[in-house]
Amino acid sequence: MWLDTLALMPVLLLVVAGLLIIVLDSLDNDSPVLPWVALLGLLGALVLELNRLGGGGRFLFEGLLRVGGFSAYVNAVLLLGGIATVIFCRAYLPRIWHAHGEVYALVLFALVGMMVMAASYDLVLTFLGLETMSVALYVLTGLAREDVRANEAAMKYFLLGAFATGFVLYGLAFLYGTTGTTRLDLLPTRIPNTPLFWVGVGLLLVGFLFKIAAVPFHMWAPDAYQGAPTPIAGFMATASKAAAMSALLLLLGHGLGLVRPQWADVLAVVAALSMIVGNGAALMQGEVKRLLAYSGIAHVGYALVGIASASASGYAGALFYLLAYASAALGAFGVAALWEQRPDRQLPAEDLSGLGRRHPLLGALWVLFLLSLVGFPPLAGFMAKYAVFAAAVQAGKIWLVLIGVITSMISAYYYLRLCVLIWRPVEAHPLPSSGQLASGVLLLTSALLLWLGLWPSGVLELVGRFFEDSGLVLR
Amino acid sequence: MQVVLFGICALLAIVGAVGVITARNPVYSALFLVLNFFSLAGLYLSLEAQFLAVTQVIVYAGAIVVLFLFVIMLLNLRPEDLPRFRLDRTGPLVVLLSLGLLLGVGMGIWSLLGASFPQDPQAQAVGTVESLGRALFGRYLVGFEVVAVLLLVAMIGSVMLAKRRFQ
Amino acid sequence: MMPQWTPYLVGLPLLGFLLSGLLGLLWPRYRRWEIGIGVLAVSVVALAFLLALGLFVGLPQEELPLRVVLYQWIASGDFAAPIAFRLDTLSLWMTLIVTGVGALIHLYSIGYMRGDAGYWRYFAYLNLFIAAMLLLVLADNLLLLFLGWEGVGLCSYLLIGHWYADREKAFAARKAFVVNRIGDFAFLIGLLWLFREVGSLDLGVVLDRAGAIESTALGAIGMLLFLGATGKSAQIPLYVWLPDAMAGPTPVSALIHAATMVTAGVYLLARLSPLYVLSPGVLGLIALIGALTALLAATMALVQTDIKKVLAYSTISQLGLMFLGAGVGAFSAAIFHVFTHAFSKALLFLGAGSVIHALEGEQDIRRMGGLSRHMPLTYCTFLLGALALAGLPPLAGFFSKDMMLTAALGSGHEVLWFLGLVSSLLTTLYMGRLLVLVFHGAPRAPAVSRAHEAPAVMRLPLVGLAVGAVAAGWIGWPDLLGHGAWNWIGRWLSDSTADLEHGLSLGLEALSIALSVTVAVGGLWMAFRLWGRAGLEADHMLQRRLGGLYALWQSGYRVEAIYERLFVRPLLQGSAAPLRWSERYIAGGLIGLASRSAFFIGSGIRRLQTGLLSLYALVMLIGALGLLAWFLWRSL
Amino acid sequence: MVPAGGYLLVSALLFSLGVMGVLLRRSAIVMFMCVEMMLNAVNLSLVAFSRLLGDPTGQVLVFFVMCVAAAEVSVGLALVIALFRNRESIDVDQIRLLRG
Repeated sequence: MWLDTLALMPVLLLVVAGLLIIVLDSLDNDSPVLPWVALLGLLGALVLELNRLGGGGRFLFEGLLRVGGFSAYVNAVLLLGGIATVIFCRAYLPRIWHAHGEVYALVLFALVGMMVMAASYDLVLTFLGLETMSVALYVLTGLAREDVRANEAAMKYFLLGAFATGFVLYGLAFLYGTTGTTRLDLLPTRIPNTPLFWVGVGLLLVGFLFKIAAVPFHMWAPDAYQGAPTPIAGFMATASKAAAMSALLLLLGHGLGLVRPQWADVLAVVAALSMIVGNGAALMQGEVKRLLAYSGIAHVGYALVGIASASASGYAGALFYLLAYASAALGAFGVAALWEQRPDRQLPAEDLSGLGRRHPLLGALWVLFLLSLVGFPPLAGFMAKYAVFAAAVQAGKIWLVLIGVITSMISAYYYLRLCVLIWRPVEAHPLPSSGQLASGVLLLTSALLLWLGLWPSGVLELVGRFFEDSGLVLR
Repeated sequence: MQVVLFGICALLAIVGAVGVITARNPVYSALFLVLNFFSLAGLYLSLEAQFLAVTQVIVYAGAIVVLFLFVIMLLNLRPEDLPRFRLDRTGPLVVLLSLGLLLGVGMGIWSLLGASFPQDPQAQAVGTVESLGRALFGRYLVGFEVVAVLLLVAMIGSVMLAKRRFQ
Repeated sequence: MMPQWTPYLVGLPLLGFLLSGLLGLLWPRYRRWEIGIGVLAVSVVALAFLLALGLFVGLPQEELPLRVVLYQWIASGDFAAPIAFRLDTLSLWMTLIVTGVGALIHLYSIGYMRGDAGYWRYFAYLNLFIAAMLLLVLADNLLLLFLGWEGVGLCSYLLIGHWYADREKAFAARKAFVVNRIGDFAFLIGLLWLFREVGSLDLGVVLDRAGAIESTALGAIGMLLFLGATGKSAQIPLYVWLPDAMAGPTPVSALIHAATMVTAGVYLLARLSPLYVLSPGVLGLIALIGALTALLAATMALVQTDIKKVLAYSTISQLGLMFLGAGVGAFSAAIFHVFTHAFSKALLFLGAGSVIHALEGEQDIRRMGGLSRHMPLTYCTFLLGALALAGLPPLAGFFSKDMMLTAALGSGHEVLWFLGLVSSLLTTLYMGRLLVLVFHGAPRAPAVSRAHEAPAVMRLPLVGLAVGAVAAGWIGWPDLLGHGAWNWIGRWLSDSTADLEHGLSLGLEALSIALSVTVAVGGLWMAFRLWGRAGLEADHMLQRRLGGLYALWQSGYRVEAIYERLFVRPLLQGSAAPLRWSERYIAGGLIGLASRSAFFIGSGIRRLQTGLLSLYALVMLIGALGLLAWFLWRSL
Repeated sequence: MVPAGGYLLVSALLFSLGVMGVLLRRSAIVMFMCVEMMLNAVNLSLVAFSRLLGDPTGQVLVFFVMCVAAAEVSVGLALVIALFRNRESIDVDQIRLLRG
């Protein structure tokens, strides 16, 4: 028991750091030390997770959780998102007069929920992780409580999220009722062929697809991102999607891996819809955060192409895609957060004019992030798309790949518009806040994009090792 | 005995639910909600889940609905300036879709319709405090801790969102 | 010279890009230090050229092809894509063209771009372009080739939009990019399909196993890759971007849109020629498209008034001839034409650049004339380039064009041969017209009298290219002379390309050559007679005589307008204005449909996203019911 | 003795009523009550399954759901209060600044 608890050290570290922040905050309100405490916890957890990245997974607490391997990889992605979010928040929040210490604690607690999701082999625990993450995100979305937009965004996210929770729970109930277990490690041997079981699977999917903002459960995302503080929007777009996606992968790939034909097609349809709707809507979008939200919906579609391939290489591709997308999207949201300066926290595309002239480095990084989102070689986005598409081709889902390629070609149109816009010779305002540390994070993520694009073998091999060819998450 | 309890409680629960969605005044909605929750507690009792029945009354009826009522009073929501019921264009569609949901789930349940509950003492003892406690603090100890974090988050969050002090 | 040096061919220009880019971005003072930037950019390309030359001289032909692996790019599961380069006669030859012409144009740019605000950016992109183009040419893996393919497209986009402050130019850049993406999309699908059939994208494996692919799949793959080539090489139906691409600086037009990038399509066909010769139907279509493009573009070039647009349409036409050559199985002849055309067309563009430079930005040939007196060197070199392009023996263009035309005749495509001949005639006409209207006659604008020769750094490349335009053809004499013994280039390239044999009797070949020569001489004579005497009046006379046809030519067969209607205004017009079947036919419904439906979907979604919470919940419920119905249906 | 199907059907009916309420009502607070009703309906199913299987996991989950519901209620009502302070209304049809 004790050893098992020790193995949960990264999560515990975050909890402790969060509690410490709350205590410190009550002693010295909104102290500038708090983000550093959060960063310390996050870095510690990241080191621990990276340390056990290579090894296989290990079950804890009688098969309740599994750490190392798959979960270590996902957790590393999540922690990366957390670190970037904390640093961007540190630069951004004082500008909107909301540099509350509690924010950092909430980010950490949200991460606790996410990391539990990525490690959980019991749907009960997955549900609890999901809720912990969600509740923290509802609050963070509505952070700027004196602003009607923030209220609206949080309200929509919250009500729809709670609505989705209802579905997820109902599905879980049916799964439990028909198989007699909520354990993912026992599920493969107990799959009955009753309609009720499949009703349960369908309802369960609603909740997960809602959290990753896949069509048709995506409509909250643009509104919520637009109203949320920009770094938090980046957090939602990357970390929460990664967590929910990994939980989905565990459920479908591991729990339901033996009955792949039953769910693969429907997931392919969802993926296709997401790619079409996400890119189509982004095409006509003028607000940068909304545009990134729609682009995020489209990217979920691409990642789902990997899962819909229902093969080891597809799952590996999806995992690789999560990292590639998270790095690029964190960067894009980070630049948006640093540059945004309107009091109503909006960022119309025209506001980007002149960014490149005023801050060439920031401009160049922005272009790099967007190009990776387009899927331009040799950046990570290209490699990620290639990985999922190749898996889908092998799975015989050529039509899905066709849609994927067409939509990503279309997506070039709106990304490039944003790339060109920033170099317009317009007199632009200086950066509203100094963001040396934030620029460092941006440089780091861009280096990651290049690295993943040029030397992807290491990571591809790593994620490939998590899965066996039977399609079950085993190692 | 069980049949009677089930019949009454199920009926009351449904009446409560219909009441919640039809009442004009949110206070009435909240009171119908209490009715719904109480009758569910009764249903739990009929399923020999005594611990949950008690918790249901304490948590839902005692805490949650009171919180609802408290907020309704705080905001001083009066029935007349409340948004009305939406039975305009989408109304029929919504009813239809909800019935579709019921139908879909019902089709799933069909196969389990006649399943009767096991009557051995072991199965009957599932709902006791002891049995639940073993599961909760055994296998699901980690879950219990996660819930602790969740409640902490909710506490911090609601204070942040609702406290008076504005800059 | 060791083949291990190959990666440096790509690495040197890449290094130049990184240095210029980073220094310029991070150190504002560097941006003004033009000599440093220019010398750096030119020297990396020149070094690459020397390296290529060393490889060319140092590697005996028998040792080729060689495979140089740099490192394993992707190795996951059953799919591996190494970063590997393929050194064979074809890639080595293309490398020489790219680096040689590239170095000269870099040199020219030093003078041409002087004082430009984006000097450092320009050279950084130009270096990046060379790197990407070399990657495209040298790649041993089709995925890597695609990387280069995308890279050159990106650089082209960046350089066309170099003066992005000008909205029209930025738009031209975007247009080029979007049209290219359509081709790239087909290319990528083709690659994925090929991967599915063969299980690898390594060139060696693909070419070896091409015979094992089932013929319909092979045909479809060939068609998709060809569609990609039409995008990059500006062929029907995707040629519309090239004339607009002239918005970029003139050296860019010379390098990217005449000498190198646009020939990537031809290179692709030659590279995959063992695959293409297995599907004669696709080859026939390629030849047909090529011939039609050559003819149409030549007619359009005849009536343009912008000096660069004339050259742009001329490039499209010449590329069409190359596709014709490739389509009739004369791949090495097509590459030969890439080689000679690179010299003559780059020379013409740089000459045009000098003219534009001297006239302070004037591009309209109606306001030129009589420049030969003020710019003698430019005139002489431009004349050589024009004559070479027109196919006057013994200048370079004659040999390569003739090689393709005789191949067309020999392989039994008499009609296409005739079309090629007609477009050759048109070529002589429009080149003659351009030459006369720009350099001869009386000045038609005051600026002409102030014109002066360009600085030495710009004159030197002109001379260098002129030498090439004259002599480049002498490595490939027709079979008629020396019975193929003097056709060195054919023997060199045929190691890498799968040329189709064609038996053409010496008599017919002689006839073909004689006709070509007659056409060239006669056409030039006609042009000089027509425009030399009447000047601009000749245009007006043609306009009167030909009436509607002329107008149709001038508007580029209204294809632009049709595309505009299908591309740009689909929403404004909707389906209210039914398109005439002919227009729809020309435009190729697929392209329009794709973009139209994209915008349609986009606006539809926006309308659905009303901000109404209940609607969002409703959509969720519908989605949930959809999932439920699906699973119930599957399980019942 | 009432069979398990009876409980499950009641639960399905309550769930559907909750869904209907969420979609029909315009007041944020009543919508939220309907969500709570949905969760309760699920709880009923869970207890019934737990009893049917003779396994406590379902009831543990119900206990967790109660905690989750409590957490959601506190955050949700805080959001309602924040919204009401700014808008003097909790009609969800009125809040549509964010769209498109």
